[in-house]
Parts: sequence; structure tokens; C-alpha cells
Amino acid sequence: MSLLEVEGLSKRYAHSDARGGAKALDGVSLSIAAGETLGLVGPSGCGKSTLARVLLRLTEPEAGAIRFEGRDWLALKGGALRRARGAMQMVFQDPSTAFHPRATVFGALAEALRLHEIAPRRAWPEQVAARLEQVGLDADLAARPLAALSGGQRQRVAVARAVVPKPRLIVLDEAVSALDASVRGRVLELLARLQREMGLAYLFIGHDLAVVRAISHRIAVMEAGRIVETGPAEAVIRAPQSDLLRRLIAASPRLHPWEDKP
Amino acid sequence: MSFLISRRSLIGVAAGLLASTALPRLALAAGGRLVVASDSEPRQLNPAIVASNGVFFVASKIVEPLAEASYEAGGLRPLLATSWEGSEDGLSVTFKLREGVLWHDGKPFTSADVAFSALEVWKPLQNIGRSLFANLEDVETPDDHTAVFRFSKPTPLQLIANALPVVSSVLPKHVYEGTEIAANPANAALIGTGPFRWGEHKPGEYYLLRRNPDYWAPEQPKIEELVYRVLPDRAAAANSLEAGEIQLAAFSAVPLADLERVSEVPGLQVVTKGYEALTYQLTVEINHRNAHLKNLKVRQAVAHAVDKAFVLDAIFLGYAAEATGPVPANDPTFYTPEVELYPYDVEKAKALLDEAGYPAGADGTRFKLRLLPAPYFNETRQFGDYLRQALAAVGIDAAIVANDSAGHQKAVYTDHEFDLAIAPTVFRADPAISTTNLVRSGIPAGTPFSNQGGYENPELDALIDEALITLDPAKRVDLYKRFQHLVTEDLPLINVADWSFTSVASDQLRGLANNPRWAVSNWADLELEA
Amino acid sequence: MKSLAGFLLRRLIGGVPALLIVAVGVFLLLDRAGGDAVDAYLASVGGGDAQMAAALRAEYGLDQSAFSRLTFTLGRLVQGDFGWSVALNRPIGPVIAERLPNTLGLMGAATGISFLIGSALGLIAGRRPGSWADRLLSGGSLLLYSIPSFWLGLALSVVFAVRLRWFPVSGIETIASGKTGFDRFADVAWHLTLPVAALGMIYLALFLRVMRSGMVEAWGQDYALAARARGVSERRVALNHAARNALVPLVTMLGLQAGAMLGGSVVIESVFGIPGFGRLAQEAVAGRDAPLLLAVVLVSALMVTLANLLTDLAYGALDPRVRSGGRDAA
Amino acid sequence: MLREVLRRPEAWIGGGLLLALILVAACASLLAPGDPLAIVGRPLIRPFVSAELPLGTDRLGRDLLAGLIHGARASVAVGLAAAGVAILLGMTVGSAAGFAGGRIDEAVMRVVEAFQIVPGFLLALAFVSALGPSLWTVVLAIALGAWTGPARLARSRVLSLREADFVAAARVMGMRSSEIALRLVMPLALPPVLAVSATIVAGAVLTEAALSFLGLGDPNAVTWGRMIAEGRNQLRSAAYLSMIPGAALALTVVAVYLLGEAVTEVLAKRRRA
Repeated sequence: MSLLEVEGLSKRYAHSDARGGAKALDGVSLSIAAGETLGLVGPSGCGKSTLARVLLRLTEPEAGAIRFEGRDWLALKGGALRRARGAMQMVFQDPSTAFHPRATVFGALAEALRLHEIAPRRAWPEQVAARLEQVGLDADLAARPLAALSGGQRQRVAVARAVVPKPRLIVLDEAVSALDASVRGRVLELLARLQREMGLAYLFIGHDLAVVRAISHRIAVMEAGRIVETGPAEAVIRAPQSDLLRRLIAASPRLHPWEDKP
Repeated sequence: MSFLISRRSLIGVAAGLLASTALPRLALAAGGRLVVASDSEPRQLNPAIVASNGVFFVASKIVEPLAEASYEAGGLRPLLATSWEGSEDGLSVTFKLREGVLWHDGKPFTSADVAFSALEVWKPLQNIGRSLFANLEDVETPDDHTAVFRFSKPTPLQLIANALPVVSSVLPKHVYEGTEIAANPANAALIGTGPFRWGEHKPGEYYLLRRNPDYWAPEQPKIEELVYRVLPDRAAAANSLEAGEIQLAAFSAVPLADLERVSEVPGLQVVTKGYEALTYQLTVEINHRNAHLKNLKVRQAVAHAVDKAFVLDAIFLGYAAEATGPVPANDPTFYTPEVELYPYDVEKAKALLDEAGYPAGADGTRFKLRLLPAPYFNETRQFGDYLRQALAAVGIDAAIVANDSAGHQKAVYTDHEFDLAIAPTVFRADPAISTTNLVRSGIPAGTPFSNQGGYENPELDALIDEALITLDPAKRVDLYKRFQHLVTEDLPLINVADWSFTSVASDQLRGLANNPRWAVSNWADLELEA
Repeated sequence: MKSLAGFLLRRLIGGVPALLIVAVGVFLLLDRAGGDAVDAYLASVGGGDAQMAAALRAEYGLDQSAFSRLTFTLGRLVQGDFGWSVALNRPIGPVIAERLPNTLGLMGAATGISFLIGSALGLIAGRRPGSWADRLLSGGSLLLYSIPSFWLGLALSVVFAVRLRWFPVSGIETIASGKTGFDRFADVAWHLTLPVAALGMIYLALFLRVMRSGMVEAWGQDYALAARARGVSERRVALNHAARNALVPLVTMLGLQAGAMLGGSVVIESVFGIPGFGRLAQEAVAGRDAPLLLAVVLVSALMVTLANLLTDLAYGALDPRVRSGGRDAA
Repeated sequence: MLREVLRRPEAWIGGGLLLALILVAACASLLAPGDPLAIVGRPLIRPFVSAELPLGTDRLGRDLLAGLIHGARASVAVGLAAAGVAILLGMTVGSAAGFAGGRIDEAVMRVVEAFQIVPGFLLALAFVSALGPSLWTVVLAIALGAWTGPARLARSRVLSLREADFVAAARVMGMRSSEIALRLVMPLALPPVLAVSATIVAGAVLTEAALSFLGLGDPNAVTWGRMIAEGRNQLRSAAYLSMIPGAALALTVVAVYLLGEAVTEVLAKRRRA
């Protein structure tokens, strides 16, 4: 049984008049198994981010069903939803906006520890240090404000924060797009290591086909709110079925940015 | 004189600088335009319907009464009536009317106009006439210049005569007959027999009246144009006078505090005469429903707590006299000094309050009251501030409640939501016109300037009723002297000051203040000299 | 052009709910006040009796419920009829037509003059921040900004009208002067000089400060630096770049202050005896004349809405990045 | 932040003046014991003539200095209370609308608009005349005209912050909405509103004075506006009656503005950094 099962998800844009009542999501169905990475590609505005927001219950769909860990995910409300949220986390594209502007590294991680009651207050410093080490950061950074960190460091903190509640699935919404190529590689490495260690599943949203291919087991292609093609990563790239994917491949001269695919 | 020259040359310079717009102000030649300050614009300007000083100030120049007040013996000067005579039984009064008088539209003035005005306007519509003419049954007109008023009950001629200047403004029958009188367009563009004709009214700015060339008195009026400049702001009136923009500010439009300074300005004069027949009294109205104030000792304490000398000095700056009772001392007929007096005595006031059973509390306070000063004159408000302090000195905590006029009318005269109120009541030459109302019981709620304090005194009521039908003038006067005594003895209200107004005028004006209702008389003989 | 008209129409229609809220609010407020129109009338005539009061209440419709009076008044307003003023005993439409120009003249002149002088002085102050001219102007404007306008009005009146007699003490024009055309215009301008000065001073200070800070900010911007690097004279940079940049917040301020200015003119009208909207509002409240107050407030609100609209248009014209979509964050 | 503000000379002057003023206001009863409206001497004693009454007396013989001191209390209290009510009301309504969004936001903004298009002073005038002048009606009347600015500012800040990634992140982490609003969003929405609070306080002090000038002040309290209004009739013969409180008023407003300016400048610098 899949970890996440999505069926017929539909959602209109919030300001429907702005885009002629177009649907951001139009009957999206997909599934992700435990420990699996599903890559999601598509042009900007195709509904990828909306899908991410719907999955994370940041916005509600108009139709469709989501089963997560065998539960009706959309039926969860209030306190039950808050407690269940730990199982599905998210890493945002821009690490500079993903934290409260005045937060310190310690504050950001401690907050996650507090919200999920992972550790008692006195254990926080030790925990935070461990978490930082886990994502390859120096424990001394804890006292620094996030604003003082580099983009890559911040994104590592974001990943560290996301794994605090021991999630089963992390939605990575263009999580490495804003990073420099060299930094990007190392963050992808980190993600892969965490997946191995914690048995995480990823929904990896990206627009760079090469990056998506490198990290994903399977790839889904999205266009105008619909999934137009799904399949194992290599197979899909080798034999694209949809026009969109063909065009994406054509636009990607270098489909091997990262040699050693795990 | 040199001042005048420099002043003119200065204006000249300014005028030259500013496209010569200043010139009309200088065109103040003899018989020219007189500009007068007016602090309000009455919404009903018809003096036959609304007999009030605010209306008369403008309207009395256009619409005339049968007679005007006078400093001469008898106190009256004939206007539209040349003589009046009462019958022995007091049931009728015969007026001989002036001949050769024309309405402003050219029609002749006759007894029919008087009969119409009395029966259709004064008696049913007029704020004061409604009670005064309640017993008027009919007006007969044996000829064009005789009108006989017939009453159902004996009515003293003295009262009618005293009331004539206030209640007897005559309207043209041919204009008003068959119309809804209160809504007649002529109310906003008056037609009368007076020395001035209606010109125009620019709301918020001015009224313009023009000389009536066909006025019945020869060689009158002496002024071409009379302009009432609307100046709701009192400081503006003083400044405008000084700047030469207006030539007259009546009814104390210039703040008293400024008078001393203004009196020294060359070209201006301060006149305190001309208001004797419309003396205002600064009166403390008392709500007798209040358990504390129901006690005579408390009322006496309040009276003793007020330092009238201070009030006259600080608030009225000497332009007022101490009031001894409900009739002002300057009334030549009815006033008596033989009344109960309440000299300023804080200790006595405190003792009276102790006796009344209101010992001072730990903080020195005995009880609390609501004090509502009427919002009409600076002086009533200032007296409110003073009274609060004076009462605090004897242990009464009076909180001032400020209302505008509508709010005050409702709070005091309809809802009785007050303990003490301060009113500028008017004495109009006869106690029966608007003074006895202030203490008579049984007046329905909602009647302004009447006894709404719930005071009831059968003895006083009987006296008031008797005076209303007492024909003999001497007896009437005696009754009202007794009335004054009763009022001061039982203190249904407390009279603090008799206060007269002042006028500030250009010294080019001749014929100022020549009758006791001068500001609201017709100004036919007023002259403007070069 | 068509889109502009559509935009205007949308904005005006969009303002209707707000106007309705204003109308109902003002009506209910006056209804809560102590005393009604008849009380005000009786107090003004200084006489009358309860029977007369009852008759008048019936005549004025005051014996009906507040709700039915409100719907009646609103219904009439929708038909474009302001109704009858009980306080003034005249139809309201002509009263508004008489008084509005006075207030608009006062406000308009004060705005225009303070805008021109204020932004010019702001330009001078902002050209060299920290210079003695800047310090003098900034300090002086702060002081002006802090003086209550009515107090300033009184002082101006005493000095220039009473002492020097350069200007009239009060009023909007010479009484019954019979002037027309330019003469009348000059007469009104002469009468309005002091009130405009008293009202305009605050706004002069305000515009000066906004212009100055806009300039100061503009100096630090890339384009100003670039222009200076290209060797463009400081004067031209100041006028062409910095000043233009500073105009945007200035115009915004202009729109935001329209309401405040109308409010400020109330006090000035009282000091200088100008029969304008402020005095009319006071008369309406004093007379408990709901239709009149409603008319004054609604027309004022309409004026403010129009001023905001004009600002938006000017804003769009000044800064092409701003589309005529309306401002959300004021 | 405070240190940065205190480094500016405006802050020193403005803050010093205000501190002195607040001190005077707080100790009014000590500095001038008794009722400031009490009649203590001959009317119209000029300033600097009597040692007992250094600033002289008014028309009724009330101590001008006592009035000035107690007036400081009332004027400052009214200014602060009105600004406080306006900011609190504006913040609450504005941020509630921002958080709620949708129809509620739409409806609230219509109300805000309604208040914004009515000239505030006109509203205050009608409000106080209708409900009768007391310190509280005056405070409310002033606040009614001033709350829309903070409301709009707060709303627009909340609207943009609400969509921020860090808010989404907090929700994903299971933070309660109330905690998000109070701990994350409000502290960021507050500074721009506080930056305008100086203007609101100064405006409130001036509005109170203008209302008193038109005779709509609390009749049982001394305020500077009332003193100016009462002195106005003697502007020519006893100018000090309105000059002294007028100067005090202007000085207070200057002080508030100076302090506000220092804060605004520091905030602006921080934003640029």
C-alpha cells in the first residue's frame, strides 16, 4: 500500500476571475510509496505548487481525495490535523523567506522541537546541536540569526527543521532551485542520505528536468493542472509520451548534472 | 484726527494693492449703509409668529407693532395704534389706528389687518401670544381705523399695554389670508409697514434691508441700507468693529472682557442704555424633585453660597446689577426691594446644610448635583463654572453637564434631567408675560423657560391667577410685589443678577439707545453722520 | 479612455456601500442626541408650549419611528433629492450649492498654494540634506506643523486684519457689493487670504517634509547616483530625477489629506466667519437636522472620494508601474 | 533599537520635553494641589506679577499655572488615550480583517472606507455634539477619525505576511493559528503602525484642542484647548490667556513629532540595511 494516495484532486485559483476561472488542479491523481522519491516537473504555473499546498493542507481542494498513511487526510481537522502534520513536512524554495525574519537557528529548530514535543526544554540545546550536525552544519551556528547564514546553510536548517517531527514524507517545493550549483549538489546529497537513514519519501517538485531525474525514482509530468505522464524516471526520460516532456527534454541540454545517482 | 487720516491712507494703500476691492467699505457717507453684527439667523423671521429678541433685532425694522416701549411717562410710544383704551369691565380694549399707513406693497393698512393678525396669528400661533390672548374672543372693526378686542374674561389693560411692543406685530391680511401662515413665503421676505423694506438674505452672510421711501413718519428713516452681517463668532464682532467693517454690535456681541479696551478705540463708543425693557436675569433653576433641593434650607444655602458681588464683578465686569428677586430693579413699575435677601455667607450656608441634615463627608462633600448651564450666553456658562466652585466651597459637588440648546431644552424643560440649571430668563416689562411662568405649577412638560422644576405652591399659584384678572393697576402692582416676596421667601428659583446688554457703535451713529427696547425697535430715527 | 470611464464608474459604485454606512451612522448618531429638531426650534424662539411642540413634531414627521424616518430620507436621497432643512427652513439642495463653493475655494486655494510653496521649499531643503537651509526649513516647518490652525488664524486675524487692516476680518466677500466677474473673484480672493494662510500653513509644512524626505531618499537611489556619475549637473538630477521621484509620495499625501483638510476648514471657517460646510454642519447638529447633516456629510464624503480618485489617477500618471487597480495599502 | 533612537538629537529634545511633560502631568496634584478650576485670586492678574500666582489668573480668577499643569495631564491623557484607542481598534480590526480574508475582510474594509471618506473632524464634531462633551466622548470622537490609518496599515501588513512562507512553514509544523497570529505576524505588523503613532498622538492633542475651541470640551476638566478657547475673547486685552496654553500645546506637539521622527528614521534605516 502506498504512503500517499491522491485521487481526482481539483482546485480553482483563489481569484478565479484573474485567470478566466481556470483550474489550478484538474483531477490530479498520484501515489507515492514509503521511501520513494516522486519527481514532479512541469512549466511554471502548471499547478505544482498548488498541489504541494493542497497536500500540506495549506489550502483546501474543491474535489478529490487524499489518503496518507492509510488515513483520510482531508478529513482531519483542528487539533487532530496539527498533531498529524508532523508526518508530512515541507521545504520551501526560498530559504530566506521560510523562517521568521527575526528567528535564530536555535529558535527555528527549538520551535519545531516544542511544537512536536520531541524533547523537554532543557534538552533543546543538545538536540539542536545534534540536528545541525545531522544536516552537516556546525553546532556553533545555533546562536546566529538565520539572516546571517548563507543560502545553502539556511536550506540545511530548513531540512533539519523538516525532519525534526520524524516525517514519512517531505514535500520539496523547488527546494534547491534557489541555490548555487555547487551548493545544490551537496544539499541533494544530504537529502539522499536522510532518505536512506530515515526511510523518507519525497515529493520533489522542480522545473529542472536534470535535477529531478537525478534524485527521483519516478517522475510525474504536469501541465495545466493535470498529470499528463507518470513513470519510472529513466524510462520516462528515455521514452517521453507527452509533447510537454519531449519539449522539456529538448530544452535540457545537459541531463547529467550529478554523476553518481544513488 | 490724525489717526483717522493714517487709518484711511493705510486702507487706501491696501486697497490699491488689492485691486481696489476695499472701496465699498469707505462709502460710509451720511444716510448710507449701516452694517450691524448679527449672531444668529432665526429660521422663522416673522415677528408675529415668533416674538423673540433674535427675530425682532432684524424683523422689527420691517414689521411694526401697535406700540413701542418708551422712556416717557406711561412707558409706551404709539406706532400703528395711536391710542388704546380699556373698558371698565376689562372685557374689551379699543385701539385707534394710525391713518395713511401703507404696506410695503402699496396697499393701505387698516383695522382688518389688526383683527386678522390678532385672531389668526397672535392667538393661535405666537409663542407668547398663545397664552396672553387665550381669552381673546373676537376683534371688531367698526371702521378702518378702529379695532376693538373682546375678551371672555377680564383682562387688565396694563398687561395688554405692557405686552404691546412684544406681541402685537401686525401682518398684512391680504398677503396671509387663506394661506398656511407659518409656511407663507412672505415669512422669509417680510412685508410690513416699517421704516425698512426687505432686501435680501444670503444665509450665513447677511440680511439686507432698504429704506422705505413711503414710511408714514416724515423724513424717516434716515439710513439708506441696513445690513445685518452674520457673525456667530463674538471675537469677530469686536475685530470687525475695530476694523471698521461694521458700525454696530448690539446685545453684547462684543465680549464684556473686551469692552474696556474697545471703549478706548477712537471712533467707537460703548452704550449700556437701550435694553431696560428686556432685562435678562441670571437665574438658577431648581429641580424640586431632587430630595436635597426640596429642602428649603438647602435652597437657602445655595443662595447664600453665591457671591453676587463677585459675579457682577468678574463675570459681568460691572455691566449688571445684583438681582433681589424675579423682577429686575430697573423696572419702574413692579419692582420692590422689600424681599428676602441672601447675602454671601459661606458659614451660614454650611450651617444651613448641616441643619438640613447633610453633614460634610470625609472629603468635605455633602452630596452631588448635576448642574446644567444654558448654552446661550458666555455669561451663563461662566456663571456655571463659578457656581460649581461656589458650591464646592460649601460642600456640594456639582458636576457640570454641557448641552447645546436642543439638548438643554430637552434635558431641562422636557425630561427634567437636572438638579440645578442656569437660565438667562427675560423680564418683559410685565411679570405676567414671561416671569410668572417660571414658578407657576401645572405647566406641561416641554414648555421652554417655564417652571419645569416641579415647584408647587398653591399660595403663589392663587396670587398669579388673581393678578391675571385684576384690572386696577395699583392693585396689580401690589400683587406682584407680594409675588416677589413669596418667591424670594420660598426660593423656587434663585435670581442672581439683572443684566443688561451693551452696544458698541461707531460714533457716527445718532439716535442710539433712545428707548428701553432700542435694539429691537424700528430704528426709524437712527442716523449715520459723516 | 473607455477603460478610464469604466474605472471611474467602478470606483464610484464601489463607494456606494461606504456612503450608505456613513449615512446610516450619521443618522443614528444624531438620533441618539439629546433633543430633536423641535427642541432646537423651541429653544431658538425662546417660547412655545407642549401642544405647539407636539404639532410641530407631527409636521416634521418626528412622531414616526427612527427607522421609517431613515428609510424615508434615504429613499429621497436615492432619487437625488436632499429634502427640506428644518433648521434653515429652506430646501437643502440650494443650501449645499451655496456653501460648497466657499469651502472648496478655501480648501482648494489652501491646498494649491501650500502644495506649490511646500514642495518648492521641500526641494530646496532636500537638495542638500543637512545644510543650514535644510535645517532652517525643516525646523520651521515642524513648528508650523505643530501650531493649532485656529490659533494661527486668530493671530493672523489680529495682526493683519485688525491692526494693519490689510485684509478683512471675516466673511467670504464684500456684502451685497454687486461685483461680478473678475472683480468678484478678486474680492473673494482678498477675503480668503488670511483663512487660506491659516489653513495652508500646516499643509505647507507637511508637503515640505514629504518632498524633502522623498528627495533625500531619491539621492541614495541608483539612478540618481548613475546620473551624477554620468556627469549630469546636480541641479538637473535634483529637478529631473529626485524631484519627480519625490512627487509620488507627495501626491499620495495630497489624497490622504483631503479629508483632514475639509475637517480643518471647519475650525478656520468658524474663526473667519466663512459660511461654508463646517458651519453648515454645526448648524445641522445644533438644529438636530438629520437630512441637512446627512447632506453635508455625504457631499463631503463624495468630495473626499473624488479627491482620492484624482490622486489615484495622478499617481498612475506619475508612476507607470502603478496600474489603475486602486491602492490597497494606504 | 532604543540605543539607536537615543543617538539622534531629535530624540533627545523631543523625548526630554515629553518626559518633562509627563512628569508634570503625573505630579499635577502635587505641583498644583486642589481643584485647578478653583477661584483663587483676583480675576485677570497678569503673568509674572504675583509671586503666588506666577502666570496670573483668568477671567474668573483661576490660577493659570495650575490650569496649565492640570491641562497638561488632561491634554496628554486625551491625546494618548485617543491614539491608544485608535491604534488598538485599528490594529485589531485591520489584522482581524487581514487574517479572516474573504467576505469578512471585504465588509470590514467597506466600514473602514466609510470612516475614511468622512472628514474626521466633522465626525468628531457631530459625535461630541450629539452625545454631549465629556473626556470619554472626546477621546472616542478623536479615535473614530484616526483608527482607519492603523487599520489599513495593519491589514495590508497582515495580508502580505499571511501568505509568507514562514507562516506556511509554521502551519506545516502544526502551530496553532492564534500562535501564528500573535507570535509571528503581529510583531512584524506592529512597527509600521507604531511608526505612525506619533502622528496620531500629535493629531489627537490638536483635535482635542480644536474641539474645545469650538466649545465641545469636557466642562469639568481643564484642557489647554479649553484655556485657549476661554482666553480667546480676551485675545486683544489679555493675550497671555491664550498665548501660554497655545505655546504649551505647540511645544508638546513638536516634542511628539520630534520623537516620532527619530523613531521613523531609525526604522527606515533598518529597513534599508
